[in-house]
This record gives sequence, structure tokens and C-alpha cells, in this order.
Amino acid sequence: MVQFVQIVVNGVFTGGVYAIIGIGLSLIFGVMRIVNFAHGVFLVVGMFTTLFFFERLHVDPFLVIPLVVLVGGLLGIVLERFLLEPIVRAPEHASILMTVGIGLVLSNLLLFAFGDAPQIINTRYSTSTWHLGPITFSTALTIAFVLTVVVIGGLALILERTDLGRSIRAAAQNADAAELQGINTRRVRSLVFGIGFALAALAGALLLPQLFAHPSIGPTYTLKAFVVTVLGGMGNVAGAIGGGLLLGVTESLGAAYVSSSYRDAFGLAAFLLVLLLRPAGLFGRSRT
Amino acid sequence: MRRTPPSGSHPATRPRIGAGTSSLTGALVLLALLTFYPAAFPSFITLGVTIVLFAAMASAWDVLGGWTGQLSLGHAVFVGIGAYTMALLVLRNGVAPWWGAMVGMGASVVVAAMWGGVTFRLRGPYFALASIAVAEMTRIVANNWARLTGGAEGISLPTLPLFLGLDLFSRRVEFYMALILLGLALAVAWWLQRSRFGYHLQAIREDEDAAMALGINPTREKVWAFLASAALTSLGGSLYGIFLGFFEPRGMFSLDLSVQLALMAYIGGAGTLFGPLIGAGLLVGGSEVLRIYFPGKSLFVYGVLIILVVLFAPDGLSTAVRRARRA
Amino acid sequence: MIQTLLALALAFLLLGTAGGISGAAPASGEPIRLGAISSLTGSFATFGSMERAGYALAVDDINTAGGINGRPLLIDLQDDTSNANTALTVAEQFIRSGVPLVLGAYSSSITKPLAVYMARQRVPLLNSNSADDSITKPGSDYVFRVGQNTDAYVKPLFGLFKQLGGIKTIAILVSNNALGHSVENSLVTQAKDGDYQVVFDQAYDEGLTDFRPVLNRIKDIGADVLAMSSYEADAVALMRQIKEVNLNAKVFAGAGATGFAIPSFLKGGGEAVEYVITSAAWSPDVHYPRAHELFARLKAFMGGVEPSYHAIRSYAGATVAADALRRATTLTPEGIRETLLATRLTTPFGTVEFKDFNGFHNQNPLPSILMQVQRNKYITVWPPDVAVGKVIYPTPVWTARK
Amino acid sequence: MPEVLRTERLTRVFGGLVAVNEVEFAAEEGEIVGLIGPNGAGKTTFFNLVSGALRVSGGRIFFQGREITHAPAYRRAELGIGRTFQVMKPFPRLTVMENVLVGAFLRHPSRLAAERWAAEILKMMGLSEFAAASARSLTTAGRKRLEIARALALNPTLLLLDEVVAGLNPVEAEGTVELIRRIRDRGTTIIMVEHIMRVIMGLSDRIVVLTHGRKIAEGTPPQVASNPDVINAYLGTH
Repeated sequence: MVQFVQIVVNGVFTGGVYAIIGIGLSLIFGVMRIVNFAHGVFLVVGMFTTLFFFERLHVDPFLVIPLVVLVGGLLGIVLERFLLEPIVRAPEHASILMTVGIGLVLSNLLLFAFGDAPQIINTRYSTSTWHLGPITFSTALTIAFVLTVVVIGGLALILERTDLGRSIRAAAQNADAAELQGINTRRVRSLVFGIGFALAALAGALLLPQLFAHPSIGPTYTLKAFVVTVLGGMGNVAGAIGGGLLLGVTESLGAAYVSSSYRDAFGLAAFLLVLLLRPAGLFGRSRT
Repeated sequence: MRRTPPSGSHPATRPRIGAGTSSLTGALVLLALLTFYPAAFPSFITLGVTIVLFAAMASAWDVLGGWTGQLSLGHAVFVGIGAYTMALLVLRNGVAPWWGAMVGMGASVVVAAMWGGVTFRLRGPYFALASIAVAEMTRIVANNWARLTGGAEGISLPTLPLFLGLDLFSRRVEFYMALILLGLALAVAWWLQRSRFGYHLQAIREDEDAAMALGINPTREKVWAFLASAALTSLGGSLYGIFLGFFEPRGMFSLDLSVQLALMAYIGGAGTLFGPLIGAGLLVGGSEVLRIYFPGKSLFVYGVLIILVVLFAPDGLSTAVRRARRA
Repeated sequence: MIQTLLALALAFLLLGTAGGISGAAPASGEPIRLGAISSLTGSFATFGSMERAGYALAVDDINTAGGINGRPLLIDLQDDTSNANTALTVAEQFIRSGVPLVLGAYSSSITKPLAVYMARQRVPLLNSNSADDSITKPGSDYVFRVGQNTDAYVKPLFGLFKQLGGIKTIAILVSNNALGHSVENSLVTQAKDGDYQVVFDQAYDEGLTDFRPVLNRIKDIGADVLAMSSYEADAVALMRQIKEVNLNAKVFAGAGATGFAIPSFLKGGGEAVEYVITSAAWSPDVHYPRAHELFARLKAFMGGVEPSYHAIRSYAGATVAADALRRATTLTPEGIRETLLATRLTTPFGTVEFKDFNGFHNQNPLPSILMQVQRNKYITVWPPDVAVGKVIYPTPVWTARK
Repeated sequence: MPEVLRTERLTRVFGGLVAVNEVEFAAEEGEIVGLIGPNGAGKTTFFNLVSGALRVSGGRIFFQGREITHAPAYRRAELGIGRTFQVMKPFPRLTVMENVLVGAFLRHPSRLAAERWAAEILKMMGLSEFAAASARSLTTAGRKRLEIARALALNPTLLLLDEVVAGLNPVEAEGTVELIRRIRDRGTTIIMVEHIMRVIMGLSDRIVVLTHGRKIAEGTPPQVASNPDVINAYLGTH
């Protein structure tokens, strides 16, 4: 029983990080209708930005998060302005191709800048733990989880309470109608892509102390983000949280009790089922 | 997601109907020219096989992706089924590879029928995402089901019987087999360009609701397109398996391979006769050039090229060229 | 379009002159050209740069020492971009241009199709660094391997277990790829032969790596040895999480070398990797001639990056090739193949010869060594004749460590 | 006159909103029936239910006496129901000729016959000179005609026209009205939704009025025009 709880707890904590990977993707899809194939690469950009500050300035990875988020946000806005805005009316495959191209370019730029060896950083809490009764918690994962909750809460507040948030939600529901109401959807798209990139970069910063950074690891994360987003409902930000947690717990339980070599398949199977049976996601209302 | 229509109408300079004959001539001339390739470039037959084979598979992908507008990012499944079915039947049952390829084609068609039947109710990006999921799951199963597939360590084809007296491992033979397959794929594309079925597919691609209002059953037509696409891709996969001589699930069922086929078609021009061929030539041949001229930077340049094509020739290069010629 | 075609044609002409490695040297006259294929870009590029260093220094040394009977050696190193299709394309060009021997490739997944092709073309392939057993088992008359195969990586572990005593159960956790499964097979077979009980045996999917659920399972089951095989960074993540979930074993073993036996394992793992025992192809502290000196030169060549054993094996591979060229009566593929069979050469990497044994064909029977991480350094602990330190056993439990 | 279309208590619910509420409707062969009502009255939803683009929530639909309540859209097109879309849906990458050809293939499987039939339709619609132009290059008026042409290519028994006149200039509008008459004269039954009262009053043999999904009136144009409920419904919403 203790072991079961331990495994579920691990799943929930990992799921928190999955959620933050998925939210950015979901937001971008919701507003821009773009399936962002570069999302995992954005995360890796966040990892390397963190690594850069950590190695050059010797600052704790968690302390440079504001900087990383800022860099991610700016990069996102620039990319959107110059590469995605021009094709906003093109058919959907154009945006998919574009993000594939952006991903290739970014990951190769990282390769030139940082080399091809996997980068691992060693912090005080990379392997430290704390305990609650018989249950063990990873310190790094805990900090990541807490920050995730804070950021998601903040994002929810922005979306619910601010004019910007209202503009984003309006644009997500119906871009043409939002335009008629005087919302500058062009600006909203740029901001949303910036926020999406920033969230992915944040996830990278959170993961760096426990995992490793490599320029070509991006697609693995992209796939995870897809699964999270579909489970939660494409474009449904709140759903992405549920999707992330669900994926984390499913994988943990599957890997522990069924077989670790099918771990990724459990998430994918859930993904496919949800796509077919509830295309609006597990936590969404059907729109049709 | 809709394109804003340019205002003002102009009578076209040349009708599209009846253009079929000239494109047919073009295709035949091209195939005839390609038959001289091995003699002209004897040191680059391997490269030629890769280009022609990928052109054939990209054309096969295009039946579903370009003509029908259903973006599949899981076609590696059929490459894998084609290669594995052929190889396993050769290795375990001593079945000749050409019969193995036929069985593989059958298996691919069955898989496509189930896959399409279940996921064609999804539209747009949802279908694409589902195709990724199907392909990744297939890869994971192939990787782990060692008893069936030989597992992650892959399988190799040490010997093959002669095919009509020809050594299938000879690059020349492989080149001409790939060329025949390309011819077949081009024939299908040519037929799609002008047949009732082809117009049904294009109508579905352009607007599914409007197509339905014109008496077209989209699911049925999409499934047929998928079957044809899967069958051709599977044949390509069997040949690719022979070409490699050794393969593993990680490569044969990879998302990378699926994305490559789609990229080739889109960059050359999806839903056009020569688009996938141009795309394959450019991407496979181009990356060989890039490998030499930009050592270590080829993938970067490749990414830049994709971005440029999307920005400046969003309907693919062949369409852009045709438009430039008309203007 | 026409420009692209022109560029293509031009590239064809230029190919073959790109990437040649030849040292300025006493040897003069028409150089003898060999082909080499490695992954200089793409996912295996880390190892490609190691191979490049090994080949470059070897060519330097060979040509300084008079080349091939007076003629300089040229190794034409071409990038396969970590892609099998490209490797095959390059191989064809090598063969058509009359190269009598090809060296390479790095990854087993590229070497295997390459080996199939070379054997059919009847041109010998000399491989240094691919580990998969199946490359030389059953292998072919045209494929020779300098480096150790996975069986050889696993074997010394069981030698050590026997000497240490008190080991009965083994848990196996490997990456879900060709290398992982190859190591897994060797482990299972050799455990059975030695009457050890395999109590857990699973593969994990690479990539985003949360090993905690599996590690908790292993902790639950309990095993004397946890034997693992991983590429690069997974190895560090694995050891960190083992520490985190407080999983103890008498021996933590990196059974497939690779990720457990490279410098970044020490750097990234810190205290979490202390006491880990890993098989390795080579270590700079072994007693082979010029081993220390070569290590230092390789490090300098790579701009201070610590070379892994892959660089040394590529060096040995090029040395073996040169030796065969010197002895060959005709510089044809067939001539070289026959001389390779009679190779017996001592290199800084160890003795190289090509033998047939246990189903292997043209395989160098050199055993691999075992190293233990002690005070964040690799210390060679096995086999006894080359060991420079004593193994610390059993591994202290996590809570007893500082 | 035989009955072409009949609905019984036809109902469609979106979430909590009843868009079409127990509508009883009938059209006879050769009739032009006008369907009017304020914005959001459920006219387009009614078309979508009849053409099969939407599933019904309740009630039944009969076409030429045969129940088609649950038949998919393409089946209804095969049976002889043609429609245009209020939000026009041309096939933009195809030429004008090809757009019509897609519909023509339904009755003429051979390409030659289909082309001949499509050319005839184009001529009738005055689109012949644009045959080889791409559909996306047409003006709004051209596209509206293309919508009708494509539907006509099916050789439909019943044609549903959704705002094919609105948005045209007076000359274009007059032309389209004339066309609609000609189509009816060939024996095709027409149900049309139109906001321009002058057009619909002039064309229709009979008019049905919907508000809030309910049928509130039915009759000849003069009868409907003087119906107090109708006047109230229109004035009440503005």
C-alpha cells in the first residue's frame, strides 16, 4: 500500500511538470489553431538558457527562472511576428511545417552554441529528498511542482481577471468576433505565442536539475505535450492540468505494475481513446 | 484558417481540363530519362535508389495527404509493415520476397482500413495527432514484441532468392524496382488528377461539408484513398527493407520517417503530380549536397529551407513555379 | 531547379576530396586512401568526434613513422549524419572509387546495414566501436571488429562476482534499444551459466526518464546486483533516482559500458555515482604501451575534452588497417581481407587479433575491463593483471554515506 | 401536386437553446417556398437539418414520401436534395468548371458526360467564361452563382437556396432572381431563405415564417405580409 501511494505521488509530481509543458501548447492551439511541433524544442531552449546562467553566472537554476521566462517570451513574440504571422491565413499544414522548421533551426542553433554532449548539472537538491511518513519526495521535483502550481494559478488569474486575459479568451473562442469587438487579435497572437514559449522554457528550467539537456531531445517532449493537451482538451488550459496529472499517474502505475518498456504506450493509448471518444478532452465541454 | 479571396475575377489563360495529356507526357519522359541514371552516375546509384524510392513513397503518402487533404504523420507504419512482413516471411517461412511484399501490402491495407475506419471521423489536426499516436504505438509494440519482430535489435536479410534471374541486392536492380514503383505512384496520381474518384478526394480536401452536399460519402472515399496510399507505401517499405538489408523498429516505424514523407510532398507541392518527386529529389539529394558543403550544418540549413518554402511557396515549389510561369 | 542540379553535380565531383585526414609526414609519394564513415553530425555526433580524433592521431603517427612502406596513408572520413541511408551512399562511393577497406561506423544501427552491404560488395569493413553482438555473430568474412562486443562487456562482471562471493540475485534494467537488449541477452545467458537468479528483468523507454516507479519495484523485490545499460545521460538520471528512492544493492553495475563509462557520468552524477562498477573497453591507467601518452595527446587534440575509449579504439582500428596494408601483397579488397585475418598487433588499446569463437567470426577476443568509481574517479579493478586498485565491496548503503 | 418535402415536429436543440422547435413544413413539386424570419430564427438550422448537415434532435423528415430523418447528407444529395451554403464553400483550389464537375459526376459517372453536363450548367448560370478560372478568384456574385451551379449539377428535385441574393448589387440580384425562376420552370422545387423582402415576396409561391425556432405563420406572400403575428415578430425584434 505504501508503495502504491509512493508510486501515485511520484506520478502526480511528474504530472505537474507534464501539465506545464502541455499548457503552453494548449494555449497556442486554442488561440492560434497551430499544432506547435517545436514545443519540445522551446523547452530545451529553456534548459540551455538556464544552463547558461548556471554555468556562467553560477546562479541557482531556480533563481534564474524569471530571466529564462523573459527570454522565452521574447523569443516567442519574435518568432510569431516574423514567421507565423505571415502565414496566419494559410492552410493548417503550413503552420505545422513552419513549426517543424523552427524546431530544426532552434535545436541546431543550440547544437552550435553548446555542443552535442548531453549536459547534466549537479545541484544540492538534484538527489536530495524529504519524507512524509513512509513516503519519500524528491526535493527538486517538489520545488518544480510548487512552482508549477504557482505559475498555473497566476496564469489562471491573468486569463480570468485582466483585460489581456479576456482578449485571449475572446480570441480563442472566435477570432473574427473578437476582431469586431475591437480586440487586436494580431497582438493577442504574438503574446500568446510568447506566453506559450515562456511556459515551455519554464518547464525546461524546472526539469534541468533532475534530467539532462541535449539539443536533440526536443521531439520527445513535444510528443508528451501532445498527449497532455489531447487528454485535457486541445485549447483547454485548465484541462491541461488534469491531462498532465493523468498522464503522470498513468505512466507511473503502468511502468511499475505492468511493464516499463510499454510506459510511453500507456499515455498514447489514453491519448488515442480520448481523441476518438471525447475529442474535446476529458475535462472539456463538447463544442458542437 | 480560410484564405481571403483576392477580389476581381479574371478569365484563365488556359483551361486545366485536358491538361492531363501534357502532364502524362511529362511523366513518361521523366521516367524514360531516369532509366539512364544508373549508367550516367554509376557511383551514385545508392543515392538514386534513395531518391526514387522516397519519391515513390512520398507520392503514395500524397494520395491521402495531398489529394485527400488528410494529414497523416504515421505513414512509417506502412513502411515498417512492408519491410517487416517481407523480411519475416523470407527468414522464417522461406517465402520469396515478392510474395512477402504482396502479403505486406495486404496487411497494410487491413491496418489502414481499421485505422481509417476508426479515425476518419476526426478532422484537421486531430486526425494528424491520432496518426502520430497510432504510429508511435506500433513502434513501441514492434520494439517490444521480440518474438514476432526480433525486437529492438532488428533483423537482417542475409540472402534472397533471385527475382526473374535478378539479384535483388544489386543497387541497379533496386533502382529499377524503385522506378517501377514510382511509375505506379505517378500513374495513380495522374489518374487522380482527372478521374471522378480523384475529384471526390479533392472536393473532400477543399471542403468536406460541401463535398457531402454533392453526394460524396467522405468516410468511404477517404478510406479508399487510405487503402491505396497504404498499399503503395507498403510496397516501398518492402523495397526499402531489401535496400537496407538490416533494419530495426526504431528506424522503420519512426516519427521522423513519417514526417519526412509529408515534408517531401509539401515542399514539392502536395496534391500535384510531380510535387512529391520534386520534394524527394530536393530533400534527399539536397541533404547530400548540404552534407558536403555545410558539414555539420546540414540539418540547420534544412530547417531554414523549410521555413523559406512555407513563407514564400506555401503550396509547394511545383505550384509556385507553375504560378510564376503563368504570371 | 537547374541550379540545384548543378550544385548536385558539382558536389559529386568534389566528394572524395572532402574530409581527408593525412598528416604532413616523412612518407611521400602517391597516398594510399582508405574510407572511413562516422557520425560527425546528428544524434551520435559526440562519439563521431571521438572517432575523428582517434583516426587523425593514428594517421599522424603512421605517416611520421614512414607511412605504408614509404607511401603516406590517407583516411577519407565522411559524415553519415547519423543516418544509415547516408552511410550506404558514402560506402558505395568509396567502393566505386577503389578504396580497398572501409573503417566504421559508430552506431550498431548504422554498422549493421553497412556490414550487410560491404559483405555483398566483398570489400572488408573494419569496425572499431559498435558493440552489438550480431555484427560478428554470425558476422561475415568481410567484417572485422576491433572493439569488444556486448558479451565481452558482461563477462568480466561475472568473473568479479565469483571472486567477491555472496552474490545470488541480479536485477536487470536496460534501455529499450538494440544495445540495451543485446546487453540484457548477455546478462541473462551468463547469469544462467553461473547459477545466478535473475529476479527482475525489464527495459525502459528512453527519453523523458522518470525511473522512480521501476526503481521502487526493484527495491521491493530486492537484489544483490542491479545491472544496467544506458546511453549517456540516462545513466546519471538513473543513479540519481536510485539514490533518491534509497534503493540499495551490493553492486551497481553498468554492464554495457557506454553511458556508465564516459567522463560526463562522473561530472554529472557526483556523489550519486560513487562505487558504481562499470565495464569499459579501456582506461588510461591500463598497462599497455603508450596508453598514457596517447590519452594525453587525444585530450589535447580535442581541445581539452576528455576522450572516451571510443577515440582509443578508433586509433587502434586505423593502426590495424595500416598494419594490414603494410603486410598486404596486393592492395585489393581481397588482399587486405586475407592479411587482416593474420593480424596480431599490440596497440595502446590492447592486443588486436581476429578470431572465430563461440559463434563469433573475425572478432577481437580482447576482454573488457571493469572500473569502479572511487572518489569521483574511474579506478580499474578487473581483471587482476591490469587492475590498479581494489574493489570496494559491498557498496555502502545510501544512509551510511556521508 | 405531389409532395416533395415534409417535416413532422422537426426539432433541434443546441445545449439549452431550441433552435428549431417542432416545425411542421411541407413543399410541393414545382413550388418556390420562401422561408423568412428575424436573425437567429432557425432558418439556416432548418436547412442544415433537411440537407443532413446536422442531426435532428426530434421529429421526422420525409422526402418524396420516403423517410430520410437519419440519412447522411451525401445520401440525401443522391436522392435529389441540392443546397447552397450561406457561408459560401467553393473548392478554392479547383477551377470553376471542376467545382461544378464534382457535382455533375453524381448523375454522370463518365467524365465526358459529366463535363458536357457541367458545361451546360455553367452556360445557364452565365459562368462559362470563367470555367478555367480558379474558384478563389471569383467575386462574391460569381461565387454565389457557383454555389447554385454546383447544386444544380446534381440535377436536384429539391433545391435549398440560402441567401443567394443578399449582398449582390441590384443588377446582379435581378439576374439571380431570373435564374431562380428558370430553375423552377425546369420543375425543380425550391425552398429559399432570403432577407431581402422584395425578392422573396416577388418570387415565392408560399411563405413560411419562423421566429425562435417556431413556425408562426404560413401562406401566400400577401397573407403573410398582413399577418399581425409576423409584423409583431419583425417589429418586436428591431
